[in-house]
Amino acid sequence: MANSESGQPLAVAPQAYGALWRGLLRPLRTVAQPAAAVALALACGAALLAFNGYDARAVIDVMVLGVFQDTRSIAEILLKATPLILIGVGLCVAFRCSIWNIGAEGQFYAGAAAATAIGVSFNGLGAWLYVPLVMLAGALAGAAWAAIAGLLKIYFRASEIVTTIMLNYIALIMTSYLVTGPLRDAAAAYPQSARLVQEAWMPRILPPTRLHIGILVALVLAVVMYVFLFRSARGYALRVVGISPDAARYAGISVPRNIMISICLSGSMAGLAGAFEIAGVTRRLFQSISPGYGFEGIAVALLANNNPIGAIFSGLLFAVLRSGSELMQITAQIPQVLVLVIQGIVILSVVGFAVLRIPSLRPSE
Amino acid sequence: MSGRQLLLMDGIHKRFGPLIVSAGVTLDIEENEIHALLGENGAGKTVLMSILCGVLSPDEGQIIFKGQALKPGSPRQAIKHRIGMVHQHFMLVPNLTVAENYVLGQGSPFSVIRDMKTVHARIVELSDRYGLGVKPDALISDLSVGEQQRVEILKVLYHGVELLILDEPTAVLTPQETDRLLHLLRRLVEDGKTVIFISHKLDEVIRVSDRVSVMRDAKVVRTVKTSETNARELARMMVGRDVLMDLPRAPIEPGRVVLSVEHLNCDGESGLPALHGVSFQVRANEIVGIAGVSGNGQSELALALTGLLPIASGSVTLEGAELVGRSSHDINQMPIAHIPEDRHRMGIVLPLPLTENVILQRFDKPPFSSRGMLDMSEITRQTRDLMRRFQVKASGPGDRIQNLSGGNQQKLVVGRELDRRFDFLLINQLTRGIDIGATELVMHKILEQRSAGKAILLISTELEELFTLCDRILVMYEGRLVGEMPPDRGRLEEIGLLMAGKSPMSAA
Amino acid sequence: MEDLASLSFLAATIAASWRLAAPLIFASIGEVFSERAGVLNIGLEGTMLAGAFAGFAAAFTSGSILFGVAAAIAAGVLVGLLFAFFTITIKADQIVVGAAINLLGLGLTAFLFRSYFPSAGKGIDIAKPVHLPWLSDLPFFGEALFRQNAFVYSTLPVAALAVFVLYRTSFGLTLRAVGEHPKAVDVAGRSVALYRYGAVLICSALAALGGAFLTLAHSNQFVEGISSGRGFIALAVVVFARWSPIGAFVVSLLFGVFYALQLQLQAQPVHFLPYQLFQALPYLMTIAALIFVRNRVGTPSMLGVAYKKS
Amino acid sequence: EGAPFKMGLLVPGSVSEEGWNRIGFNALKGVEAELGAEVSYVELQQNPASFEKAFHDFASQGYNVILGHGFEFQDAALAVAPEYPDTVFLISSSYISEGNVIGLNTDTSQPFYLMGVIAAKTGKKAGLVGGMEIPPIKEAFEGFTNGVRSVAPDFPISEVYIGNFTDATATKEASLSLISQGADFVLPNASGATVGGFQAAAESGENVKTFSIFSDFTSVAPKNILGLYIADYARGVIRIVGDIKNGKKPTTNVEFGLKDADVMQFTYNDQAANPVTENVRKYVDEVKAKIAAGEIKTRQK
Ligand SMILES: Nc1ncnc2c1ncn2[C@@H]1O[C@H](COP(=O)(O)OP(=O)(O)OP(=O)(O)O)[C@@H](O)[C@H]1O
Ligand SMILES: Nc1ncnc2c1ncn2[C@@H]1O[C@H](COP(=O)(O)OP(=O)(O)OP(=O)(O)O)[C@@H](O)[C@H]1O
Ligand SMILES: [Mg+2]
Ligand SMILES: [Mg+2]
Repeated sequence: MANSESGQPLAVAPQAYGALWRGLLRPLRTVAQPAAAVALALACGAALLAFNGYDARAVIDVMVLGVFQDTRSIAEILLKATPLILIGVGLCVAFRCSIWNIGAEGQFYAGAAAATAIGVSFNGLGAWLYVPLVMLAGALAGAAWAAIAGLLKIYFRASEIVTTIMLNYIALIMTSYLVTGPLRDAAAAYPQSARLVQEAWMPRILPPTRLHIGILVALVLAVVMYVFLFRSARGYALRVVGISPDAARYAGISVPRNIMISICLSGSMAGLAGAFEIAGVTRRLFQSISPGYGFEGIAVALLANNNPIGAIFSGLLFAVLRSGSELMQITAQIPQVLVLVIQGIVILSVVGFAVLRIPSLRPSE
Repeated sequence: MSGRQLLLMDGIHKRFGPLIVSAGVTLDIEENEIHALLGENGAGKTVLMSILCGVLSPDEGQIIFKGQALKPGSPRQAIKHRIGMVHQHFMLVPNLTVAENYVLGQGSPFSVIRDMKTVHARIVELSDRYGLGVKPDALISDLSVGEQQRVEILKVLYHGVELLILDEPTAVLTPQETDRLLHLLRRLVEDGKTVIFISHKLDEVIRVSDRVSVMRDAKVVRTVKTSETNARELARMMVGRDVLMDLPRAPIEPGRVVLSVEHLNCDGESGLPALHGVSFQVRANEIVGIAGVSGNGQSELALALTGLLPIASGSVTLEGAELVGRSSHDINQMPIAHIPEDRHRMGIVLPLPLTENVILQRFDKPPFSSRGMLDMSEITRQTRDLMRRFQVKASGPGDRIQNLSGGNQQKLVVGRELDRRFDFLLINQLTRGIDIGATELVMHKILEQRSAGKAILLISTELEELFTLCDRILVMYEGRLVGEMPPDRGRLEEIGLLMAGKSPMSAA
Repeated sequence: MEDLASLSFLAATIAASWRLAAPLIFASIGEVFSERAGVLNIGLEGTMLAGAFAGFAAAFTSGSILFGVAAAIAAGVLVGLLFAFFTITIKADQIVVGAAINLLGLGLTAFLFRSYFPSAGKGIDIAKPVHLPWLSDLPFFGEALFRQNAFVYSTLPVAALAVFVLYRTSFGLTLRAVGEHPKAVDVAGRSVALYRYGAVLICSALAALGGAFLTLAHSNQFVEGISSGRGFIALAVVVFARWSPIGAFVVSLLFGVFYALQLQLQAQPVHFLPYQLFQALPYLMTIAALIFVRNRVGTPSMLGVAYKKS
Repeated sequence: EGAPFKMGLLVPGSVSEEGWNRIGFNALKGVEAELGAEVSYVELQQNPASFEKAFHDFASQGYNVILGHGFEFQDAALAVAPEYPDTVFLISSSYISEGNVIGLNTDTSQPFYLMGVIAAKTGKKAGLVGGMEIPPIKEAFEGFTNGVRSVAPDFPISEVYIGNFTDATATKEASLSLISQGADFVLPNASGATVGGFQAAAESGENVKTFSIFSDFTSVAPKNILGLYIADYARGVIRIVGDIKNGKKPTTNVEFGLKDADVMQFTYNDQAANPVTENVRKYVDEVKAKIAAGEIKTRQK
């Protein structure tokens, strides 16, 4: 997953044995490294538990056996992974263009709010039309919310790091306004929107679990974004802008245009994730619809070395950790916050291992 | 030259991954000499000098300075022994003043900076003594390249050196500046110092040095007394074959007007006016040179012609089509090619492989891409081909371009640009930093383009290059064209005066 | 709405602004050091939490605020060492490691808080307002400026010291050079890595102090996630302040003003606007301010880039 | 019938904070201690997407009672409940009664009504600091306002929301800002961040009055806290869960109020600088009796 070479299509002519060797070794390495990193992180987590008087074996029990115990558990992991993968993949695109979009959380909220607004508004539309419409609404709203930061950067040179952080807060506050105001379900005591019209619900793909088509869309988009970034002309232009805006200008590649493309793409993915969360899982908008998916998505992308295919795996990994932590709390009363610690250690050990083993991963000057 | 040994670098080995850049180099330097170091691009000169001043540590070998072994890989140690280096890429911090750059790394890290007055005074004194004209409170980022060069040299003097290393110090200087520098070096030797001088310009080497060491393939192949050799022989030692020092330029009558520039005015990146009413034409089958000290508007001219700098007024037509008002994207679609001045900033994308640098402007056009997708095997094939034709030394088309020596990077850029479809070729510094073998190659390629009917504008600070290639030379000073000359070496003096802003008439 | 214009309203707002700004001032001045040396430390949030928790835990068990401050600084230094080891020694991506630090900070403090302070209902005695003779009794300024606790006052000397260190010492000069042209520093015989370690440790220690302010000098308890995004705001402050310590002080204050103002405005008895509008005010104002001060310069050019010696 | 009786708890935040989540946790611990049940809990950080799964996790492991501590769990419980007809799903602060999903409600507006009465009788201006604008908070504030109005219709009341439940610093600053605008009775209600409000009162002198809610905060502001409203939700939950254990599943939703003296304790703090006078106490007792008897409505329903 953390393999920079896959990020750069080096079509070196195949020397038969070398290629074969690489073909075998590289996947092995890409799997072995994160696996070792995760094992190390879990061991650290277990040590932390043991040191503080908890039953450390629970970590192993839950993480290794518990989370995959039945179809439902697996479906729930995929369900959790959906927003993480979508946001992570989108952020890969932004980060490759050196756009430090910290605002996926806000874009997720924007997408969720728009999907809700559309999803409660029509009747008798038919799922075949309504479902894509809701997805589109989420993606567009996410892109639009991100575009604000893009435009501020282009026209006022305002750092997107700052503006996206601010826009996160504003999106959260706006959602709070929407569910206590315009979108509020009058019948409910809780500040929440009305339930989405049933035709707008994301079709489930593994009944009776809640798993819906979102995961498939996320996987497809990850592949599409990989091809876009590393195999398409436009993706190449975007990466050049990310590495050297001066060289881009020299080559006639429009820097503002690519800034907008990358930030809007990442925003639309986060917005889409928000739409899926609403139309696929909660069916309503709440004030706190995201438990920090947008921030976790940053880690997902970075852990994947900004490679969309890698983001699939890091997204899944984070989902497993989250699921496991809930289960750990239920079965062994281990504070769920431990998952954050484990996630942190996973990231550190992944970058640690990566730097130890692949010299080319070392950031260059 | 005293004949006593000052420095011995013995059996230095250094490799970067699989690449051997020093293969048991032995170099001995005598006290009080100017020792020139010659070699092709990538021969390992800079690496060797970096090892000497502790910036890189060798894998093997030892450095003996005044009979004492130096601890390898320690810049402090080198500084303590008064070994100072003026690097090919300047080691000046742009957001600090000259004086602040000089005190950088001096004294205890926890000391309070008090005595800036004394520092200023010493800088002024030294600057006056060697006639360098360095102002202590100037911000580095406000200085021209030539000025920065002098600031660098003075920095080393300020710190007090016994052994001064200069890595291609003349690459960006005017003839007058170069003369001054060479004089300065002689004065330093008279003052008891020793100099190692790296250059690709054989005439300078012949003029100033006492001895010459030639590097080839990561080794010092020979050391000779300068008085016992000549340029032709040195070139042969470097390249391993005879080098044509003077390229034959077929007499061709210039054809139609390809590029026409009229009353061009534009502002520089700082917002101050940089070009004032510049007018000239370039015809087919013609190479027009623009001479001038760097910082007199040449960079702005090149950027303006390619749409990278907004034009305030005036007109630029290419084959009759107006360029003013078009974006750089549009201008890229026109029959124009551009070899930029600062390849690290513009010409190449350092972390990307050669393949992805070759397609920089044409990535979205056939044969590099079809229906929006890059054709990687075609790109690789073309890159290999280009590497072969322009003798680019790299481990393969997938090598990151940052791993190439400057000369090889330049050859790739030249090759890439010449492969584009163009009628007008804009060159800003063709041979900066490239060795004589490569210089011969690229000059040859440029002359081929001239014969093929292309119109070429060559901006250069290198008069030798202009004399060799151009049909006529325009001189630029403070954003104006101040004169036109035929490429006649006999009128070097005149051109030099024009470049310095003096009218040859009044000077005469 | 007449009391909006009254002097006591103004005085209270100024006093609140300074208090609200204090944690931001510590953290953002710390970040100025780190970023000036070319290290982008987005782990401020996690570091602040570490400081908030360590300060609370130490003060709770020892009963001494000074001990709490020392513990917070120690925690900050530890977090800083971790961050520095990964970003400077191992040369891992700074943003990745910063993200990990944030996760670790939030997770570890919450985990330890639960494990060892299951019901800390009591809390600690926080730093008391310092009564300055004469000054505190001034009619308007007394209330606005001079009835703060030592933590709040200390933001002034901290900012002054930061300016002094950064612009008047050899250390500061080298630090600024490290963020612009590390190789030049290397060639000058100074260790780039060492200076970056120094900068990161200063950054983390100050951020931890900012966090400790929350538990030791403002509310008397640790609450999970008590920094509530202040670490991210501090990052924004640094950019807005153009990497200057004085700027960081002023911009933090500005942010404090916006925040204090929104609380005051919300509390006005007659308004027909949704309260969320007031909550959004600080963030909207920050964006507006960015638009007005367009065309910024001063980003350390090697920000976020690891330095490789060879 | 050898299987142990098991109860699970879902909370929307951290049980380590004094406040709403702790109340649920205490109930769980009470059930464990008094009914000998096997108990477990999970914290869900206000994230609706994870609610259903948590219910499933408990129910599929054979838990008899699952308490979703907060109305936000209602939807998820309704979705899961039909699959587990033998499990009872209790939902805090909900009025639901659908099959095996039963709402439990503590009418917080009742004690807050009393606080409103006290505020109006003893002060000049009241300030309320809420976490987020959610029903339990709004209901409480509505009760407070109605209490104030029953005594002094023109008594000024300001409300501020800090927008989260973690930023104790914001609660404190909001309270200080209310005090600076003349409020002499401030009442924070922001779960984990509540404590900041008491801190603000303590720092603002003895004339600022407040009331300790849900837990005992008197040590933070001993001079300012006029009294305590302690919610012993645990007692109520233990009662209901005990019934369930004995096979008596409630058939309608349950509402606790001032009538349940074991659940809602309303007492005074005599250490306060300006303790509530006997006269006022007597008046409050009368109101309390009327509320318990259902004669006074503390809020609209
Ligand atoms: N700035 C522009 N001005 C005029 N035409 C343009 C401009 N940008 C693109 N086009 C035209 O639109 C077509 C769309 O292609 P494409 O999207 O690759 O544009 P591009 O500018 O090359 O994109 P990028 O900026 O990503 O390189 C181009 O082939 C070109 O003909
Ligand atoms: N940091 C590095 N990593 C990898 N390879 C390097 C590095 N620095 C230099 N090289 C390689 O070492 C070789 C020698 O480089 P060096 O810069 O010493 O050449 P040079 O003789 O100075 O050439 P030029 O005349 O172009 O300056 C080149 O092939 C270069 O690509
Ligand atoms: Mg293009
Ligand atoms: Mg060199």
